[in-house]
Amino acid sequence: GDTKDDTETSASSAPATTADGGAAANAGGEYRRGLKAIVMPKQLGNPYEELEDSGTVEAFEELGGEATIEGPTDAGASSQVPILQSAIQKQPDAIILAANDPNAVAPVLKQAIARDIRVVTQDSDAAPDARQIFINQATTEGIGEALARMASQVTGGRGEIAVLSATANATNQNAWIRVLRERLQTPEYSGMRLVKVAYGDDDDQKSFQETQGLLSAYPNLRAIVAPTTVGIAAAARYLSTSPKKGRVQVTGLGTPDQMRKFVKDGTSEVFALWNPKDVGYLGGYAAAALASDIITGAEGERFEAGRLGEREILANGEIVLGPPTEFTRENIDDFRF
Amino acid sequence: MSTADVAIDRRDAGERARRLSELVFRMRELGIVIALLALIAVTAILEPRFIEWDSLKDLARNASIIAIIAAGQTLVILTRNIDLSVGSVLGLAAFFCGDMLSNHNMPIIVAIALCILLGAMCGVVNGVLTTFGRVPALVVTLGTMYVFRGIAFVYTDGRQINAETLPDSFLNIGTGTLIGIPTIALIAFVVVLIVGLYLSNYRSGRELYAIGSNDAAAKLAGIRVDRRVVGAFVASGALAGLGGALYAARFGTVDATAGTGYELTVISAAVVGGVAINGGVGSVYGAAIGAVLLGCITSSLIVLRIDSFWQQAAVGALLIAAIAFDRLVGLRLDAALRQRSARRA
Amino acid sequence: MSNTSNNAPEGRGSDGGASGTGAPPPRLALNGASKSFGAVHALRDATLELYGGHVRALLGENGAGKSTLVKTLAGVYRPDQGTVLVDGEPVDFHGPLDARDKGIAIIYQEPTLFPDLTVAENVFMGRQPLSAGKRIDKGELHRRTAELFRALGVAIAPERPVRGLSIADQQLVEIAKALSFEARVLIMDEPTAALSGNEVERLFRVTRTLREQGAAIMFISHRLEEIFAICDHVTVMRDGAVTYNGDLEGKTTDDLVRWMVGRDIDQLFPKVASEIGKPVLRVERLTREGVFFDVSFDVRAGEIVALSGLVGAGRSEVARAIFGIDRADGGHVEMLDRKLPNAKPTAAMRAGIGFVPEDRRQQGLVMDLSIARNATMTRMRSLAPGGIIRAARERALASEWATRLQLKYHRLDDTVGTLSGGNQQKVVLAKWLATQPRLLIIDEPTRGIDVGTKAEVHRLISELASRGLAVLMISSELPEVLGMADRVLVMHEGRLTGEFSRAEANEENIIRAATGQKEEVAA
Amino acid sequence: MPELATTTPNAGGTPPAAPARRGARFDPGSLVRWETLIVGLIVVVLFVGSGLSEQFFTAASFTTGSFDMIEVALIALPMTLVVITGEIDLSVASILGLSSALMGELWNAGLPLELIMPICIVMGAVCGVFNGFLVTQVGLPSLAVTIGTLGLYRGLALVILGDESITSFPAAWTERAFGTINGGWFPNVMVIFVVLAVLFAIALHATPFGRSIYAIGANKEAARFSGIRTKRITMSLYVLAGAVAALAGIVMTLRNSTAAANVGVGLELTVVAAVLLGGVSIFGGKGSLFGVILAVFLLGAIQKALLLADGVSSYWIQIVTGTLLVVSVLGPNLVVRAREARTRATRSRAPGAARAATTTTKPPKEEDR
Ligand SMILES: Nc1ncnc2c1ncn2[C@@H]1O[C@H](COP(=O)(O)OP(=O)(O)OP(=O)(O)O)[C@@H](O)[C@H]1O
Ligand SMILES: Nc1ncnc2c1ncn2[C@@H]1O[C@H](COP(=O)(O)OP(=O)(O)OP(=O)(O)O)[C@@H](O)[C@H]1O
Ligand SMILES: [Mg+2]
Ligand SMILES: [Mg+2]
Repeated sequence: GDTKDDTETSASSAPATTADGGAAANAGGEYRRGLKAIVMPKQLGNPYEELEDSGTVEAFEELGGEATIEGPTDAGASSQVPILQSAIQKQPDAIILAANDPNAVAPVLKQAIARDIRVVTQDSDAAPDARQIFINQATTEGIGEALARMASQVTGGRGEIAVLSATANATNQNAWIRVLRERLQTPEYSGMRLVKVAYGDDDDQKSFQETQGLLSAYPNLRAIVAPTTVGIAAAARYLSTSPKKGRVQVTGLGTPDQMRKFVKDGTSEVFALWNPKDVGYLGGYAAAALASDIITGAEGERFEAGRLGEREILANGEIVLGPPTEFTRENIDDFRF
Repeated sequence: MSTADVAIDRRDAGERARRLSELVFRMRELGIVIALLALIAVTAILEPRFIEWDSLKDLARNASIIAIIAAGQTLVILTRNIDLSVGSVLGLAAFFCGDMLSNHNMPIIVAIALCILLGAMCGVVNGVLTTFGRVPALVVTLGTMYVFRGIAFVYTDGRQINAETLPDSFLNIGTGTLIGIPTIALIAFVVVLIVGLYLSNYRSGRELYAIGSNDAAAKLAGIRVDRRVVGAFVASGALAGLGGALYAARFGTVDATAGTGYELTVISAAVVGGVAINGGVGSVYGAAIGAVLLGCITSSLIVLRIDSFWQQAAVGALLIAAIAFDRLVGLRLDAALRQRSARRA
Repeated sequence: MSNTSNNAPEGRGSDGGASGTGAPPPRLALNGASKSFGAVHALRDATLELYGGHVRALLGENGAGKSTLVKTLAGVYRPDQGTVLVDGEPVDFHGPLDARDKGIAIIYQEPTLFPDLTVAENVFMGRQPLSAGKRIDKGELHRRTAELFRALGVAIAPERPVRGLSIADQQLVEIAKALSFEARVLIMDEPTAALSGNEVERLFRVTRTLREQGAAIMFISHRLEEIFAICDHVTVMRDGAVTYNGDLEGKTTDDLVRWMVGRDIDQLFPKVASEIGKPVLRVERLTREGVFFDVSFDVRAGEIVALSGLVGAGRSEVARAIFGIDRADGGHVEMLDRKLPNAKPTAAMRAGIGFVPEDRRQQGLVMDLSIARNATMTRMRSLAPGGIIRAARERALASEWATRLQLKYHRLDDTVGTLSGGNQQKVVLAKWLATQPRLLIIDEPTRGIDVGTKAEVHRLISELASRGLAVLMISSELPEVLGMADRVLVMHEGRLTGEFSRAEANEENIIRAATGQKEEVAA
Repeated sequence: MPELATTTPNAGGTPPAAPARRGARFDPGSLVRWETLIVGLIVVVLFVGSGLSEQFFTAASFTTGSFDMIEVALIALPMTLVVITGEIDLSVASILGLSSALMGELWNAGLPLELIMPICIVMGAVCGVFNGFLVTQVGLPSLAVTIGTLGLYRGLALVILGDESITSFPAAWTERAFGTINGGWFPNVMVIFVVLAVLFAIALHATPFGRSIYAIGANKEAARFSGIRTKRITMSLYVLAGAVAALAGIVMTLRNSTAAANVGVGLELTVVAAVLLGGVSIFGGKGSLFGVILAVFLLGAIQKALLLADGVSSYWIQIVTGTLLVVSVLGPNLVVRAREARTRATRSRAPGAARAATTTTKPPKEEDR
């Protein structure tokens, strides 16, 4: 689009707004066609991320635009930076990314905004003033709540539980765990006690060993809550063949494909996840809307998000996909991803 | 004194030196065994469950894959080469195995065999580049480490293998037991045993030591150095391939990043186990024990509820301690040998 | 064979007359072989024949091409021209293995051992005795090795790792290895270079036995007395070409030397008289556990002190300790009345000590670096006013010493590896003389150096002494010791067992002290 | 392995002349100098890159490209010296991480950056001292040692900072690290590199210190017998490597305005790749700093080209880097092979090795007695 011409920017306010400051140029108007976007996963080859990005790509195809996937080969805090820098050079209309580290990418993203590229984060946020919209798969609150609820469901509301998280400084995992902790203070869940947060580094071997460790270190453990797809799969896999199977339950966030086996064999009664594809899809539409100046990222603005219907921007540029789906033996076969 | 006395004096001097050197060479493994037992003991005292049968089985399982690959790595290191590509080979093979089993429902045996073959082919590349290409092994395998991993990315293309799609009989290899012992550990045991016997009892095995010890002399002794070195790399690759298959069997979930960074763990295991990084010295048993020790450290830190941040530091420190210990023993030996040569007239 | 002029037809004796008559062809022969390394013509149209039941000496200066010839016969090199013949049949060796299969056993000049493996494995590598299922029969392996050593009259434990063996012991292992072949042809490239008298004698005994058994033997050495002791025929080389080929009978040292160097050598040890000054080096009760024990002596300005003894007596180690390469466990070293810190070569250098070590390739030179860089290595600081090295000064210094020592080289930028042994030794000397030392320690100054160069080196040393330099010379060659030294110290098993003035020193009392038969001579 | 040592094509980078046994196989004169080869490669990449994207041949590419490579470039300088002495240091990336972690921790503790940065660099130097001590004093093989400290230092980084990532660094500094010389195309951080590069080049190629480094790499024992302080020099190189790695950690931290324990994981291998690609022999004794700097530039150009090319996934960077690394050494060897095949000199390999065996192969273990 012709957005490339105007270069005056303000890249400091939180959340960052587009060039023409306040009101959207063609609010409620049509999506521009031929938009070019770059989608960046935390790490290439991570199946969850790939699903998400395929959603974004789909969105842009629907809008007659094009989104290309580019990403780092490792999930290191700053490994996205070089790729972002080159992405900026290509002057796309928008960049949609899942940040490995909220701040490591911030300076580059600010540059992008300064170069009048629309920046949307999805699934894992960057510093608010470094992006215009954040697609939250579900509110941090919502997920924390869901984790607590599922934990109490599988433990019958009482006993020791442990968390098996991803890397030690994964933004959203830490946020969810914080909320989970808060919830456990409330009378409703006071029966449960969080004894340990272990980090599997999203590595199978490590997650395995951490699971073993939890099981042998905490004999009275009732449930392992893994808010990461790698962690939950590893925990379930280990538990499914361990004598403790049945006494200890696994729950958390995982993809149906990974977990189907373990839901069916009773290792995990219930776990949850939003549809990653939808996250990406929504991100794609939000980015397109920004790039078409339909929205600026200000609170209260609304836009049509294809099959997801109309969406509204909440405080500091967040858009929430909705409550996560909970998968159980009953419904899991309806989902394939 | 007459030549006769001299001869006698020399004989028992030789005797002493022999006993000493033998002891020292046994100590190479001895030291690490002691370290291992000490670690287990300490952990067990603080947390008795650590030595429950189940938990021991897990320890064995955790070490198995590393031990198998370390066995191959030992062969390579003995020839004063190094194979940094094992981690990538493992990743490639692991996904290949999963892919064959879940998407092409191939017989398990065949799939595993193909994994080994795949690994072996990677080994051939490394070996040929090192010997006939005369490219230092560190350079070659540093390169192929990148390349094989890249190929894995291209091949998997973001897909993932899930336990659900893998046959249970296959998954059981990773988690099940045979006559009460974890199957995967049995496999590792057999592999290590075979490699060990080969190294100590067969000409070609000894020749690997010779090459690592002084490869110019090896050539003059008519040893087919290139052939042997290629052989070592092929074995290392093949075992990494087997490791890949077992990885898939054990974890059920495999994507392109499987086994990233294994190369350093494997080399650490070998070196901790007393395999000299510059060739000619060490045994595959030591390497295997090294693998077990590394696994135990991680587990015991977790069991002892020590912040897992300490784990990496601990492993690093141990590695250094191990080679330092080995070095000191070596110095002792040299000194002793010097003493006796001095006595000869 | 143009230049193999005046020689009587090969091998009278059991093999009958030369080729032509129906006599058996030579076991192993080299015919008109040439071999060059880049610019260097190591072999030119060389021809020689080895007959069963005879020992042939191969003589020649350093760099004459002896080792190259050996390696050609061994299949290590393939000649650029010419052929190798076994039993008269031309063969084309594709590597050492082929030669070995033809029953050719070689002792190479550089030891080719596996330090990490046991002595027994070193001897039988690749040919270990096998038991059922192709497994190695360790018992048998050690038994056979022990046998070999018994034949050689040495007792090195077969199960002992080679690492840590003295050079002498290593050489003996090499010999055992060669003998283990029951070879039809045995070629020995300077096997005695590091051996002591009785060890050499044992080697000769074994060699003679082999000759009786009809093996064809070739023997290389720079010690002519050894040649006369054991050889029937002799081949002399100069600059890669054969200059004499025939019987040894009736030949004198002078003949051989003339063929080797192409001129007569007036006198081997041109000792220049020089007046002795006051002590420069004083060694006080120096001790290194297990190697040598309270060694005390001094060296005066203008004096050449020889440190004699059998190989393995610990002389080199004393020198290393004085220069600070090894740490001394007791005692101390004084240079010009100032105590030297323990184990600090740099301090020793600054105090005015120069050290020419015994092993040129390993310790004396950096083979991959140029002649110039090696020659100036000890003087880099002075070449670099303000920390930046001036290339001009470097060249100047290097070429100055090259000419002073009459170094034979192509370009100063060639790597020292291209020089022959003798000239390499000169570079080492240059490197140390360039530091204008007050004391020069020379370990085996002429080990593996040919007669011609030897004389030069000796002349140089005594010349330096006459100019007031103090010299500590370690040598295993008695003639050299007697010819050069003002004073002779003798070591035995790490202890000083004798001290003799030039006047009282003679073969007999030195040997007695060296073998420990005479206790603490008045010192 | 010795015969490899004698055949690495890196003779090109060797002042002053190639050894005889190499001479016996090929004279470097007839082979283009190694640096020239790399320059050629760079030119090729520049052309191809411009073909792939019009964005490639721009100042912006240089600016961002230097940001991508700056840490590698910095660490490659001391690493070159280390490798020329025949040693290696794989712990640099972990020191970088440790420095970043320490920086974050101290900043949390409220120290001023002006004080923190020197502390970090000293810390890096101390890490280097530890490496150097184990290698020179205890006499352990550097590969094993630094694989160990690679784990150790990274572990300490995690212990210090754990899961946190500190980000509240003052804009003044982060802007500086992220900025360019008066807003132009030349990044400020590159100034550090240029200065260091010049210093290192002089030290290596024109001073007794540098000469000693080559001597040590070619034959440690002979160097010691010539009164060169082999241990002290090796030690000093590890200290340099540690300090520069820590400096790189500071740069990276400010550049991303993020201090985290896990930054720069795996960087060490990229650095080593750059050094080897630069024509330094892994066996020591040969190589030039200039070649390495060119190699870093080459890697940066390739990475940039692939990133800018549309639809080229970034794991191709790995594939290309890996292949290049191998081919860079393999190619010349094949040339040599071909030439040998023609001459009958083929057989002269063994002695080269035989002699190398006494010099280039692993140093006799007694040496540290
Ligand atoms: N390569 C070696 N490795 C280990 N120890 C050695 C080695 N060479 C010599 N030694 C030891 O050092 C001591 C003296 O050795 P060396 O043979 O150098 O003495 P030497 O009197 O200098 O004899 P020479 O100088 O004639 O060789 C002996 O105890 C010997 O065992
Ligand atoms: N591999 C090689 N590469 C280059 N030049 C070599 C090589 N081997 C030998 N030369 C050269 O060939 C010539 C003959 O060397 P050779 O070793 O045969 O001499 P030699 O008679 O054995 O001397 P010495 O008595 O010192 O052993 C010397 O000038 C030597 O420098
Ligand atoms: Mg010779
Ligand atoms: Mg000596």
